[in-house]
Amino acid sequence: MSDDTRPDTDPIETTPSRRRVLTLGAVGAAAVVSIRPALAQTAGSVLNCDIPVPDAGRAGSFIDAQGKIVPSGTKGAFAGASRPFKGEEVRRVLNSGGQLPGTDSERSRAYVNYIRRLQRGQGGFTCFASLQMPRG
Amino acid sequence: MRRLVTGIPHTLGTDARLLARALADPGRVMALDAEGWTSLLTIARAEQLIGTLALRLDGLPLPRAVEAILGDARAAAEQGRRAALWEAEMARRALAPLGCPVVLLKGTAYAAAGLLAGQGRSIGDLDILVPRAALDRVEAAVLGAGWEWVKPDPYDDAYYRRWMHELPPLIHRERDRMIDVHHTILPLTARVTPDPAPLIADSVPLGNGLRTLSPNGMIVHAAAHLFADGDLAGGLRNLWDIRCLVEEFGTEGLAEEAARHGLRLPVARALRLVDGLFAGGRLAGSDRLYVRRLTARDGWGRPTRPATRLAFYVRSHALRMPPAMLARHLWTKWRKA
Amino acid sequence: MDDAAPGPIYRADPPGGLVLAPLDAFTAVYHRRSGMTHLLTEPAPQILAILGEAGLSLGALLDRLADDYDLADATASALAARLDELVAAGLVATS
Amino acid sequence: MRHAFALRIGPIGFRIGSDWRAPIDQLRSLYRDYPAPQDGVADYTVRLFARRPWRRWLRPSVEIGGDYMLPEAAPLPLRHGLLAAEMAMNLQMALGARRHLLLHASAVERDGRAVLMTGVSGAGKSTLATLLAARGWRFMGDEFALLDSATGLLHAFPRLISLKNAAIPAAEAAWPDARMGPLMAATPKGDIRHMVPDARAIAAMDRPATPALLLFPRYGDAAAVRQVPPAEAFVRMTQASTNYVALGEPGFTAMTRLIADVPAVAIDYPDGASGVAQVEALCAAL
Repeated sequence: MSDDTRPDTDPIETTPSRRRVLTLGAVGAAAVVSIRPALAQTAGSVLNCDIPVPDAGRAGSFIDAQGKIVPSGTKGAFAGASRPFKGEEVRRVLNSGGQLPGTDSERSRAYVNYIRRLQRGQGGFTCFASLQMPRG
Repeated sequence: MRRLVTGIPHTLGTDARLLARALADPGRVMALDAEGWTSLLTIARAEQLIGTLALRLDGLPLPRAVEAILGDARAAAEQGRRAALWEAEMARRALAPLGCPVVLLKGTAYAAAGLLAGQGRSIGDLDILVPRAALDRVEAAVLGAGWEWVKPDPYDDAYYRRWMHELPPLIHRERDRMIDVHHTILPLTARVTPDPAPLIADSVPLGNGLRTLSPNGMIVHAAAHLFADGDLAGGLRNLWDIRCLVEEFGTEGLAEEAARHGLRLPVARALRLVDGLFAGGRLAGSDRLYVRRLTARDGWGRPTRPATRLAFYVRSHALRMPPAMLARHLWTKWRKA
Repeated sequence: MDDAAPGPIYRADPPGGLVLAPLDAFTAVYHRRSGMTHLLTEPAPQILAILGEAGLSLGALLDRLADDYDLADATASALAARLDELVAAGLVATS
Repeated sequence: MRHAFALRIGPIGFRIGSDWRAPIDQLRSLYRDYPAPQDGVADYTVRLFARRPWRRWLRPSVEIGGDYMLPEAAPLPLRHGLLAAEMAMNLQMALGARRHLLLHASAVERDGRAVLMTGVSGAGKSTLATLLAARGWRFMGDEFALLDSATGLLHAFPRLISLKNAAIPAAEAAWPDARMGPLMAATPKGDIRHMVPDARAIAAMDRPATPALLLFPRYGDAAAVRQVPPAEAFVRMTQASTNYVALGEPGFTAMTRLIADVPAVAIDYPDGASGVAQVEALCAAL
């Protein structure tokens, strides 16, 4: 450390008048939040869209409870959905819970986990992204 | 308002030739009426050349509505350029510790080098070329810097690694931008397999730690990309790139460079098509088919000439793979679709 | 990146590279080079201001901050975590 | 294309082409009081088309296309063709707009000052805007508001009002003279009926206004008012904008100026009348 060049050396001065207190922060607390593109709330007005589970490129694969794609027949995983879900159906489940149509709660949870993990370039991603919106 | 082709003077054409001529000879747009302008702008958007058109027409006295639309396109192109160069910079930061050459390709390279071909050009993914020997380290570095695989699919992955000229596509988890890491410029399955080593050896430093191909290398790559790496979708933009590169650098030594990579014919054809579409040159034989395909777009932005399009689609796959593998590939894709 | 000496030099864009709009506890920052917007809380804006003048090592930056401010928690690990965030966002580069 | 229509809504011109006559006839009728695009050149082209030729007649299915498209857009049956056209026009705006900062918000104006209302679907921004319009406010739009980054002014975008489910009979009762589109039952978004904005909204659509209040309404709970801190308002508005990131620095300038100049308030309101009273009280106190 450098030599002490602080103007206030009196230990009684606990609230220095000219110097600001700065907290570097606990490790893990974010000081940077980046603004990302949003199709946001406009979804309903611009898009009537489908989310296949899984997407066409991986049809036939199973979805495990975490939403990961696993080989067909994997124990404890679920076969894909027989039809794509409508954006509105997914939106309802994301916002207020409940189940995707034609599924029980565990299967619905697995499918929703899959949908949440969608990345750009995968079928259904744009639709899913368009459903994302801040709550409140 | 039954057919909206009536407002276009015959000299400008009723397909994407309208766009080609406006790009090559901006003064000719002064003859357009409202319907002609609408067609031109729609075709330019569909061919991803609206930003390029906007820069070509900058300064001409235009109808106010057109000026506003092209002003938006110029601003969008500028922001796109900024984002593309930033993506290149972030890749540079990730790869700098490796010390291997990183060569920018296509749109990002044109923009980074300040070339005519980069003016207003829409730029999608970041394409970089690295030495094949460095590929594993490059892969590890980009994965460590926030890029992730787009498709965790074993068939696609094996296919890419075995046959393609690049890593499977990666996307950055924060910035949502894709990067294509090439180790050569054509698929290993293609009939011609250009040698990437001299391309990298001849590459030119940009001064910021990144590189571009040499001028002739860029033209050869653009021609290879136009004819061998796709079904000519978006081909008009690629051909415009070549036209600008040739205008800026000339063609000295180009034939030799093309021959070195086994790409003499595609490069020669590209030059003929540039002359035919953008300089009024006369075309003959199969070149006319190529122009039919490249300009297959109507004033509503719709793709036209489905038979021509299909023929080029099949041809593109046939070029990329031996017949048995093509059948296997199409079969696998079809079964999954 | 190794925290041990000598360690990397951290640099930020010069002052003209950022447009700042203080909001409340957050500051909105437009980063001209990337075209991206970030919301920052302290100490990120203070770090950027110092690193925009000259590149510094982690230790030198900590000293500089201690010169300018009363640090509630002057630990290298806390500062390194902040720098990692700024590096990931592209606001700070290392060399 | 076989059938076509062009119009201007606020500063934005559209050209809509269709393989079928019906959607174009409906658009032509509902938008009859709207002007043509400036200089006859539309900002955006929209296409309503059949994916396969026989789909024009056999279970006709309307694909949505245009200058800007999303790969996962699902087709709609022909009886929902007007909805397809409206969605396609919105999509062009959401993906293509670069002249203004595009805010997914409803807006009303009085004395040159605008109230911007934004929130999730069902928050009631559209209902509040139409109720305020019935009380003498000028309706500027219920879907998108366009903020000019150079001037800070808000431009109107008074497209057809898209009424949903229970809002349909309510609007029919409140505006018996309003011109309505066909009732489209059981669309993916429920029952939909379009209403033409009042004549004053259309006549004044080229007149911008100064933003005066940023409102985040939420329907359902007891009346409450909460000041929204600037950073929260900033983030919510960037998420309510489809082109904030794409605009770059002009977007940043427009957004920070809006947040700095205009108070941001979240309100809960139990019913329309209370909501209107809350908004008017907030405006009176400005």
